[in-house]
Amino acid sequence: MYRLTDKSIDVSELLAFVGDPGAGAVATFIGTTRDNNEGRSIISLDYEAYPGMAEQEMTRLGEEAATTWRITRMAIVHRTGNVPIGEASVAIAVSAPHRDDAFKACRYAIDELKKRVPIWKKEIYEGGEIWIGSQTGERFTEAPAVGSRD
Amino acid sequence: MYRLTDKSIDVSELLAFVGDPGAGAVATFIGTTRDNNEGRSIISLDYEAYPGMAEQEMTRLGEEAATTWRITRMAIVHRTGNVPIGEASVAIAVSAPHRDDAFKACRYAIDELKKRVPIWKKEIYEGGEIWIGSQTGERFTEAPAVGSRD
Amino acid sequence: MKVRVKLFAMLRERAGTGDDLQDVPDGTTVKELWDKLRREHAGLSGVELRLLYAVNSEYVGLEHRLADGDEVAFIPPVSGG
Amino acid sequence: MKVRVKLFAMLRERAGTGDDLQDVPDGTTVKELWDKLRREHAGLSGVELRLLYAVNSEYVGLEHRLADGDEVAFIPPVSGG
Repeated sequence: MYRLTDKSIDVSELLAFVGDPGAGAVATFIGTTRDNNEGRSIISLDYEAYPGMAEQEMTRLGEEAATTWRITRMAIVHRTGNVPIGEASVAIAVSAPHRDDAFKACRYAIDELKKRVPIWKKEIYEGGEIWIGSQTGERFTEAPAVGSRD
Repeated sequence: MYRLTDKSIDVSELLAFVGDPGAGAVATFIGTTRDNNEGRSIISLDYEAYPGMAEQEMTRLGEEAATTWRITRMAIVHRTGNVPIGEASVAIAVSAPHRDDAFKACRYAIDELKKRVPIWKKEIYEGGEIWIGSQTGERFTEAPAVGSRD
Repeated sequence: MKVRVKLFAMLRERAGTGDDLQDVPDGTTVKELWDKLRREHAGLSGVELRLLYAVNSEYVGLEHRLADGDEVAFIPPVSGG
Repeated sequence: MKVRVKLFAMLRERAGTGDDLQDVPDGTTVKELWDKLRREHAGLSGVELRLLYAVNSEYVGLEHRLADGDEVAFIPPVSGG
Protein backbone atom coordinates (compact mmCIF):
# COMPACT_ATOMS: atom_id res chain seq x y z
CA MET A 1 0.00 0.00 0.00
CA TYR A 2 1.74 3.12 -1.27
CA ARG A 3 -0.41 6.17 -1.49
CA LEU A 4 -1.13 9.84 -1.01
CA THR A 5 -4.11 11.10 0.92
CA ASP A 6 -5.52 14.53 1.70
CA LYS A 7 -7.24 13.17 4.83
CA SER A 8 -5.94 12.29 8.30
CA ILE A 9 -3.75 9.20 8.17
CA ASP A 10 -5.30 6.21 9.90
CA VAL A 11 -2.34 4.24 11.27
CA SER A 12 -4.53 1.28 12.19
CA GLU A 13 -5.33 0.87 8.50
CA LEU A 14 -1.61 0.48 7.73
CA LEU A 15 -1.19 -1.95 10.62
CA ALA A 16 -4.09 -4.05 9.34
CA PHE A 17 -2.57 -4.04 5.87
CA VAL A 18 0.87 -5.27 6.93
CA GLY A 19 -0.46 -7.80 9.45
CA ASP A 20 0.30 -11.41 8.55
CA PRO A 21 0.32 -14.74 10.41
CA GLY A 22 3.93 -15.24 9.32
CA ALA A 23 5.10 -11.89 10.67
CA GLY A 24 6.31 -11.64 14.24
CA ALA A 25 7.33 -8.00 14.09
CA VAL A 26 5.89 -4.73 12.86
CA ALA A 27 7.96 -1.55 12.87
CA THR A 28 6.21 1.73 12.28
CA PHE A 29 7.35 5.28 11.73
CA ILE A 30 5.06 8.27 11.93
CA GLY A 31 6.24 11.75 11.03
CA THR A 32 4.22 14.47 12.74
CA THR A 33 4.10 18.23 12.47
CA ARG A 34 6.29 19.77 15.14
CA ASP A 35 5.49 23.14 16.68
CA ASN A 36 9.00 24.44 16.06
CA ASN A 37 11.84 24.16 13.56
CA GLU A 38 15.21 25.88 13.65
CA GLY A 39 13.90 28.49 16.02
CA ARG A 40 10.71 29.20 14.08
CA SER A 41 7.29 28.76 15.70
CA ILE A 42 5.37 26.57 13.28
CA ILE A 43 1.66 27.06 12.71
CA SER A 44 1.17 24.23 10.21
CA LEU A 45 2.76 22.50 7.24
CA ASP A 46 1.48 22.41 3.68
CA TYR A 47 2.47 19.37 1.66
CA GLU A 48 2.45 19.19 -2.12
CA ALA A 49 3.18 16.05 -4.11
CA TYR A 50 3.67 14.99 -7.70
CA PRO A 51 0.85 12.44 -7.87
CA GLY A 52 1.66 9.30 -9.77
CA MET A 53 5.40 9.70 -9.53
CA ALA A 54 5.29 10.01 -5.73
CA GLU A 55 3.44 6.71 -5.34
CA GLN A 56 5.74 5.13 -7.92
CA GLU A 57 8.86 6.19 -6.00
CA MET A 58 7.36 4.98 -2.70
CA THR A 59 6.60 1.64 -4.31
CA ARG A 60 10.22 1.43 -5.45
CA LEU A 61 11.47 2.07 -1.93
CA GLY A 62 9.39 -0.87 -0.79
CA GLU A 63 10.70 -3.10 -3.57
CA GLU A 64 14.29 -2.13 -2.78
CA ALA A 65 13.75 -2.85 0.92
CA ALA A 66 12.35 -6.26 0.05
CA THR A 67 15.51 -7.17 -1.86
CA THR A 68 17.72 -6.16 1.09
CA TRP A 69 15.78 -7.41 4.10
CA ARG A 70 13.37 -10.23 4.70
CA ILE A 71 10.12 -8.36 5.04
CA THR A 72 6.53 -9.51 4.71
CA ARG A 73 4.69 -6.35 3.70
CA MET A 74 5.14 -2.58 3.67
CA ALA A 75 2.74 0.35 3.66
CA ILE A 76 3.56 4.02 3.13
CA VAL A 77 0.92 6.75 3.25
CA HIS A 78 1.84 10.40 2.84
CA ARG A 79 -0.58 13.21 3.48
CA THR A 80 -0.92 16.24 1.20
CA GLY A 81 -2.39 19.66 1.88
CA ASN A 82 -2.44 21.38 5.24
CA VAL A 83 -1.29 19.32 8.23
CA PRO A 84 -1.87 20.94 11.64
CA ILE A 85 0.55 20.60 14.57
CA GLY A 86 0.64 17.11 16.08
CA GLU A 87 -0.94 15.37 13.10
CA ALA A 88 0.79 12.79 10.93
CA SER A 89 2.24 13.82 7.59
CA VAL A 90 3.62 10.37 6.82
CA ALA A 91 3.19 6.85 8.20
CA ILE A 92 5.23 3.79 7.31
CA ALA A 93 4.56 0.26 8.55
CA VAL A 94 6.69 -2.79 7.83
CA SER A 95 6.00 -6.35 8.89
CA ALA A 96 8.64 -9.07 8.94
CA PRO A 97 9.23 -12.46 10.50
CA HIS A 98 11.90 -10.89 12.76
CA ARG A 99 12.33 -7.45 14.23
CA ASP A 100 15.77 -6.58 12.90
CA ASP A 101 14.48 -6.67 9.32
CA ALA A 102 11.35 -4.70 10.22
CA PHE A 103 13.32 -1.93 11.93
CA LYS A 104 15.95 -1.62 9.21
CA ALA A 105 13.48 -1.62 6.32
CA CYS A 106 11.31 0.98 8.07
CA ARG A 107 14.30 3.23 8.66
CA TYR A 108 15.42 2.81 5.06
CA ALA A 109 11.97 3.76 3.79
CA ILE A 110 11.72 7.04 5.67
CA ASP A 111 15.34 8.01 4.97
CA GLU A 112 14.95 7.39 1.24
CA LEU A 113 11.50 8.94 1.08
CA LYS A 114 12.96 12.18 2.37
CA LYS A 115 15.67 12.08 -0.28
CA ARG A 116 13.86 11.26 -3.45
CA VAL A 117 10.08 10.98 -3.34
CA PRO A 118 8.67 14.09 -5.08
CA ILE A 119 6.87 15.66 -2.13
CA TRP A 120 7.47 19.15 -0.78
CA LYS A 121 6.64 20.82 2.47
CA LYS A 122 6.01 24.47 3.07
CA GLU A 123 6.37 25.66 6.62
CA ILE A 124 3.82 28.23 7.69
CA TYR A 125 5.39 29.89 10.70
CA GLU A 126 4.76 33.01 12.70
CA GLY A 127 5.95 35.76 10.43
CA GLY A 128 6.18 33.98 7.11
CA GLU A 129 6.34 30.81 5.11
CA ILE A 130 9.11 28.86 3.47
CA TRP A 131 9.50 25.88 1.15
CA ILE A 132 11.73 23.44 3.03
CA GLY A 133 14.60 22.19 0.90
CA SER A 134 14.48 25.26 -1.33
CA GLN A 135 15.79 27.75 1.21
CA THR A 136 19.38 26.80 0.38
CA GLY A 137 21.08 25.52 -2.75
CA GLU A 138 21.67 22.15 -1.10
CA ARG A 139 20.76 19.07 -3.01
CA PHE A 140 21.31 15.38 -2.57
CA THR A 141 22.50 14.65 -6.10
CA GLU A 142 25.23 16.02 -8.30
CA ALA A 143 22.70 17.81 -10.52
CA PRO A 144 24.05 21.18 -11.64
CA ALA A 145 22.76 24.35 -10.04
CA VAL A 146 20.32 25.84 -12.49
CA GLY A 147 21.49 29.36 -11.80
CA SER A 148 25.10 28.56 -12.62
CA ARG A 149 24.22 27.51 -16.15
CA ASP A 150 23.35 30.98 -17.38
CA MET B 1 2.80 4.43 30.21
CA TYR B 2 4.29 1.09 31.19
CA ARG B 3 1.81 -1.66 31.80
CA LEU B 4 0.53 -5.17 31.46
CA THR B 5 -2.86 -6.02 30.07
CA ASP B 6 -4.83 -9.21 29.59
CA LYS B 7 -6.83 -7.59 26.76
CA SER B 8 -6.03 -6.86 23.13
CA ILE B 9 -3.45 -4.10 22.85
CA ASP B 10 -4.84 -0.90 21.37
CA VAL B 11 -1.91 0.67 19.49
CA SER B 12 -3.79 3.92 18.91
CA GLU B 13 -3.91 4.38 22.68
CA LEU B 14 -0.10 4.26 22.83
CA LEU B 15 0.16 6.65 19.88
CA ALA B 16 -2.17 9.11 21.60
CA PHE B 17 -0.12 8.85 24.78
CA VAL B 18 3.24 9.62 23.16
CA GLY B 19 1.87 12.34 20.86
CA ASP B 20 3.26 15.79 21.58
CA PRO B 21 3.43 19.10 19.69
CA GLY B 22 7.21 19.11 20.17
CA ALA B 23 7.67 15.64 18.70
CA GLY B 24 8.21 15.26 14.97
CA ALA B 25 8.75 11.52 14.99
CA VAL B 26 7.09 8.47 16.48
CA ALA B 27 8.68 5.03 16.16
CA THR B 28 6.61 2.02 17.08
CA PHE B 29 7.33 -1.65 17.48
CA ILE B 30 4.66 -4.32 17.68
CA GLY B 31 5.48 -7.93 18.42
CA THR B 32 2.87 -10.33 17.09
CA THR B 33 2.28 -14.05 17.42
CA ARG B 34 3.79 -15.82 14.44
CA ASP B 35 2.27 -19.05 13.09
CA ASN B 36 5.62 -20.82 13.11
CA ASN B 37 8.84 -20.96 15.09
CA GLU B 38 11.90 -23.11 14.47
CA GLY B 39 9.84 -25.49 12.37
CA ARG B 40 6.97 -25.79 14.84
CA SER B 41 3.40 -24.88 13.80
CA ILE B 42 2.25 -22.48 16.48
CA ILE B 43 -1.36 -22.48 17.68
CA SER B 44 -1.03 -19.61 20.18
CA LEU B 45 1.25 -18.16 22.83
CA ASP B 46 0.60 -17.94 26.56
CA TYR B 47 2.31 -15.06 28.35
CA GLU B 48 2.95 -14.95 32.08
CA ALA B 49 4.41 -11.94 33.88
CA TYR B 50 5.63 -11.00 37.33
CA PRO B 51 3.24 -8.11 37.93
CA GLY B 52 4.76 -5.10 39.64
CA MET B 53 8.32 -6.03 38.79
CA ALA B 54 7.55 -6.27 35.06
CA GLU B 55 6.13 -2.74 34.95
CA GLN B 56 9.02 -1.50 37.08
CA GLU B 57 11.61 -2.95 34.71
CA MET B 58 9.77 -1.54 31.67
CA THR B 59 9.75 1.86 33.36
CA ARG B 60 13.50 1.58 33.88
CA LEU B 61 14.04 0.81 30.21
CA GLY B 62 12.24 4.02 29.40
CA GLU B 63 14.29 6.01 31.90
CA GLU B 64 17.52 4.57 30.54
CA ALA B 65 16.49 5.40 26.99
CA ALA B 66 15.73 8.97 28.04
CA THR B 67 19.26 9.40 29.39
CA THR B 68 20.80 8.13 26.13
CA TRP B 69 18.57 9.67 23.47
CA ARG B 70 16.50 12.80 23.25
CA ILE B 71 13.00 11.39 23.47
CA THR B 72 9.72 13.01 24.36
CA ARG B 73 7.64 10.11 25.70
CA MET B 74 7.58 6.33 25.70
CA ALA B 75 4.84 3.75 26.14
CA ILE B 76 5.22 0.00 26.55
CA VAL B 77 2.25 -2.34 26.90
CA HIS B 78 2.72 -6.09 27.19
CA ARG B 79 -0.13 -8.53 27.00
CA THR B 80 -0.50 -11.52 29.33
CA GLY B 81 -2.50 -14.70 28.95
CA ASN B 82 -3.35 -16.36 25.66
CA VAL B 83 -2.43 -14.44 22.50
CA PRO B 84 -3.79 -15.93 19.24
CA ILE B 85 -1.86 -15.89 15.94
CA GLY B 86 -1.53 -12.43 14.41
CA GLU B 87 -2.36 -10.52 17.59
CA ALA B 88 0.05 -8.23 19.39
CA SER B 89 1.88 -9.47 22.47
CA VAL B 90 3.81 -6.25 22.98
CA ALA B 91 3.64 -2.69 21.65
CA ILE B 92 6.20 0.06 22.15
CA ALA B 93 5.83 3.65 21.00
CA VAL B 94 8.45 6.38 21.33
CA SER B 95 8.08 10.01 20.35
CA ALA B 96 11.03 12.34 19.85
CA PRO B 97 11.82 15.65 18.17
CA HIS B 98 13.84 13.75 15.53
CA ARG B 99 13.53 10.31 14.03
CA ASP B 100 16.99 8.96 14.80
CA ASP B 101 16.34 9.19 18.54
CA ALA B 102 12.87 7.68 18.20
CA PHE B 103 14.13 4.68 16.22
CA LYS B 104 17.10 3.99 18.47
CA ALA B 105 15.16 4.28 21.71
CA CYS B 106 12.41 2.03 20.38
CA ARG B 107 14.91 -0.60 19.32
CA TYR B 108 16.67 -0.38 22.68
CA ALA B 109 13.37 -0.86 24.52
CA ILE B 110 12.37 -4.06 22.72
CA ASP B 111 15.88 -5.52 22.84
CA GLU B 112 16.21 -4.89 26.58
CA LEU B 113 12.64 -5.97 27.31
CA LYS B 114 13.41 -9.35 25.84
CA LYS B 115 16.51 -9.65 28.00
CA ARG B 116 15.36 -8.63 31.41
CA VAL B 117 11.70 -7.84 31.92
CA PRO B 118 10.19 -10.75 33.89
CA ILE B 119 7.74 -12.03 31.31
CA TRP B 120 7.62 -15.55 29.92
CA LYS B 121 6.05 -17.06 26.87
CA LYS B 122 4.85 -20.58 26.41
CA GLU B 123 4.45 -21.77 22.88
CA ILE B 124 1.43 -23.97 22.27
CA TYR B 125 2.25 -25.78 19.07
CA GLU B 126 0.85 -28.76 17.22
CA GLY B 127 2.01 -31.68 19.31
CA GLY B 128 3.04 -29.98 22.51
CA GLU B 129 3.96 -26.87 24.43
CA ILE B 130 7.22 -25.35 25.56
CA TRP B 131 8.39 -22.47 27.73
CA ILE B 132 10.58 -20.34 25.49
CA GLY B 133 13.89 -19.48 27.08
CA SER B 134 13.73 -22.51 29.36
CA GLN B 135 14.25 -25.13 26.68
CA THR B 136 18.02 -24.66 26.86
CA GLY B 137 20.38 -23.62 29.62
CA GLU B 138 21.13 -20.34 27.84
CA ARG B 139 20.94 -17.17 29.83
CA PHE B 140 21.89 -13.55 29.27
CA THR B 141 23.77 -13.03 32.53
CA GLU B 142 26.63 -14.78 34.26
CA ALA B 143 24.29 -16.25 36.87
CA PRO B 144 25.37 -19.77 37.85
CA ALA B 145 23.47 -22.72 36.49
CA VAL B 146 21.31 -23.98 39.33
CA GLY B 147 21.89 -27.59 38.44
CA SER B 148 25.65 -27.32 38.68
CA ARG B 149 25.50 -26.22 42.30
CA ASP B 150 24.35 -29.55 43.67
CA MET C 1 5.48 18.83 -30.84
CA LYS C 2 3.56 19.34 -27.63
CA VAL C 3 4.83 18.57 -24.15
CA ARG C 4 3.17 19.01 -20.79
CA VAL C 5 5.22 20.89 -18.16
CA LYS C 6 4.73 20.21 -14.43
CA LEU C 7 6.10 22.68 -11.89
CA PHE C 8 6.03 22.07 -8.15
CA ALA C 9 6.34 23.87 -4.85
CA MET C 10 8.49 27.00 -5.10
CA LEU C 11 8.74 26.68 -8.91
CA ARG C 12 4.97 26.47 -9.23
CA GLU C 13 4.53 29.56 -7.08
CA ARG C 14 7.20 31.50 -8.96
CA ALA C 15 5.80 30.59 -12.35
CA GLY C 16 2.24 31.24 -11.25
CA THR C 17 1.21 27.88 -12.67
CA GLY C 18 1.92 24.21 -12.03
CA ASP C 19 0.76 22.97 -15.37
CA ASP C 20 1.84 24.39 -18.73
CA LEU C 21 1.32 23.06 -22.25
CA GLN C 22 4.30 23.91 -24.45
CA ASP C 23 4.83 23.72 -28.19
CA VAL C 24 8.51 23.00 -28.92
CA PRO C 25 10.57 21.87 -31.93
CA ASP C 26 11.29 18.16 -32.43
CA GLY C 27 14.40 17.06 -30.56
CA THR C 28 14.13 19.72 -27.87
CA THR C 29 16.09 18.79 -24.73
CA VAL C 30 15.00 19.23 -21.13
CA LYS C 31 17.53 22.03 -20.82
CA GLU C 32 16.18 23.85 -23.86
CA LEU C 33 12.65 23.56 -22.49
CA TRP C 34 13.78 24.91 -19.13
CA ASP C 35 15.50 27.86 -20.80
CA LYS C 36 12.28 28.59 -22.69
CA LEU C 37 10.26 28.48 -19.47
CA ARG C 38 12.67 30.88 -17.83
CA ARG C 39 12.25 33.34 -20.68
CA GLU C 40 8.47 33.11 -20.49
CA HIS C 41 8.09 33.17 -16.69
CA ALA C 42 10.03 36.01 -15.12
CA GLY C 43 9.65 34.40 -11.69
CA LEU C 44 11.73 31.42 -12.74
CA SER C 45 14.72 33.37 -13.99
CA GLY C 46 16.14 33.97 -10.52
CA VAL C 47 15.87 30.35 -9.39
CA GLU C 48 19.21 29.14 -8.06
CA LEU C 49 18.08 25.69 -6.92
CA ARG C 50 19.56 22.40 -7.95
CA LEU C 51 16.66 20.76 -9.73
CA LEU C 52 15.90 17.24 -10.80
CA TYR C 53 14.10 16.49 -14.04
CA ALA C 54 11.59 13.75 -14.74
CA VAL C 55 10.05 12.75 -18.04
CA ASN C 56 6.93 10.62 -17.75
CA SER C 57 7.75 10.10 -14.06
CA GLU C 58 11.31 8.85 -14.59
CA TYR C 59 14.31 10.92 -13.60
CA VAL C 60 16.40 12.03 -16.60
CA GLY C 61 19.36 14.30 -17.31
CA LEU C 62 19.23 17.84 -18.68
CA GLU C 63 20.29 16.67 -22.15
CA HIS C 64 17.43 14.17 -22.45
CA ARG C 65 15.55 14.71 -25.73
CA LEU C 66 11.81 15.07 -25.46
CA ALA C 67 9.15 13.33 -27.54
CA ASP C 68 5.69 14.48 -28.50
CA GLY C 69 3.24 14.12 -25.61
CA ASP C 70 5.90 13.84 -22.89
CA GLU C 71 5.15 15.06 -19.40
CA VAL C 72 8.19 16.96 -18.14
CA ALA C 73 8.48 17.69 -14.41
CA PHE C 74 10.87 20.21 -12.87
CA ILE C 75 11.55 18.99 -9.37
CA PRO C 76 12.99 21.30 -6.72
CA PRO C 77 14.70 19.78 -3.65
CA VAL C 78 12.18 17.38 -2.12
CA SER C 79 11.18 17.69 1.54
CA GLY C 80 8.53 15.08 2.25
CA GLY C 81 8.30 13.17 5.49
CA MET D 1 10.80 -15.36 59.85
CA LYS D 2 8.32 -15.58 57.02
CA VAL D 3 9.05 -14.94 53.34
CA ARG D 4 6.81 -15.13 50.34
CA VAL D 5 8.10 -17.20 47.42
CA LYS D 6 7.09 -16.42 43.82
CA LEU D 7 7.66 -19.02 41.12
CA PHE D 8 7.07 -18.36 37.44
CA ALA D 9 6.58 -20.13 34.15
CA MET D 10 8.29 -23.51 34.07
CA LEU D 11 9.23 -23.28 37.77
CA ARG D 12 5.61 -22.60 38.73
CA GLU D 13 4.42 -25.56 36.70
CA ARG D 14 7.07 -27.86 38.13
CA ALA D 15 6.40 -26.82 41.71
CA GLY D 16 2.65 -26.99 41.22
CA THR D 17 2.35 -23.52 42.75
CA GLY D 18 3.42 -19.98 41.97
CA ASP D 19 3.00 -18.65 45.46
CA ASP D 20 4.45 -20.24 48.57
CA LEU D 21 4.71 -18.92 52.13
CA GLN D 22 7.90 -20.17 53.79
CA ASP D 23 9.08 -20.10 57.38
CA VAL D 24 12.90 -19.88 57.47
CA PRO D 25 15.58 -19.07 60.10
CA ASP D 26 16.83 -15.48 60.41
CA GLY D 27 19.69 -14.78 58.03
CA THR D 28 18.62 -17.35 55.44
CA THR D 29 20.12 -16.64 52.02
CA VAL D 30 18.39 -16.88 48.66
CA LYS D 31 20.44 -19.99 47.96
CA GLU D 32 19.39 -21.67 51.20
CA LEU D 33 15.75 -20.88 50.46
CA TRP D 34 16.11 -22.32 46.98
CA ASP D 35 17.69 -25.51 48.34
CA LYS D 36 14.77 -25.83 50.76
CA LEU D 37 12.26 -25.40 47.93
CA ARG D 38 14.02 -28.07 45.92
CA ARG D 39 13.78 -30.50 48.83
CA GLU D 40 10.07 -29.78 49.28
CA HIS D 41 9.05 -29.74 45.61
CA ALA D 42 10.30 -32.78 43.75
CA GLY D 43 9.56 -31.10 40.43
CA LEU D 44 12.16 -28.41 41.08
CA SER D 45 15.03 -30.78 41.84
CA GLY D 46 15.76 -31.51 38.17
CA VAL D 47 15.79 -27.86 37.09
CA GLU D 48 18.99 -27.08 35.21
CA LEU D 49 18.15 -23.51 34.24
CA ARG D 50 20.20 -20.43 34.96
CA LEU D 51 17.88 -18.47 37.20
CA LEU D 52 17.79 -14.90 38.35
CA TYR D 53 16.66 -13.94 41.81
CA ALA D 54 14.70 -10.91 42.90
CA VAL D 55 13.88 -9.76 46.39
CA ASN D 56 11.06 -7.24 46.62
CA SER D 57 11.30 -6.79 42.83
CA GLU D 58 15.04 -6.03 42.75
CA TYR D 59 17.53 -8.46 41.29
CA VAL D 60 19.94 -9.87 43.92
CA GLY D 61 22.65 -12.52 44.10
CA LEU D 62 22.29 -16.03 45.51
CA GLU D 63 24.06 -15.06 48.74
CA HIS D 64 21.65 -12.20 49.49
CA ARG D 65 20.29 -12.55 53.05
CA LEU D 66 16.54 -12.40 53.43
CA ALA D 67 14.53 -10.34 55.90
CA ASP D 68 11.16 -11.07 57.44
CA GLY D 69 8.33 -10.33 55.01
CA ASP D 70 10.50 -10.38 51.89
CA GLU D 71 9.01 -11.43 48.58
CA VAL D 72 11.52 -13.69 46.86
CA ALA D 73 11.09 -14.40 43.15
CA PHE D 74 12.84 -17.19 41.26
CA ILE D 75 13.07 -16.04 37.68
CA PRO D 76 13.72 -18.49 34.85
CA PRO D 77 15.08 -17.17 31.54
CA VAL D 78 12.69 -14.45 30.43
CA SER D 79 11.06 -14.58 27.00
CA GLY D 80 8.71 -11.62 26.72
CA GLY D 81 8.19 -9.68 23.54
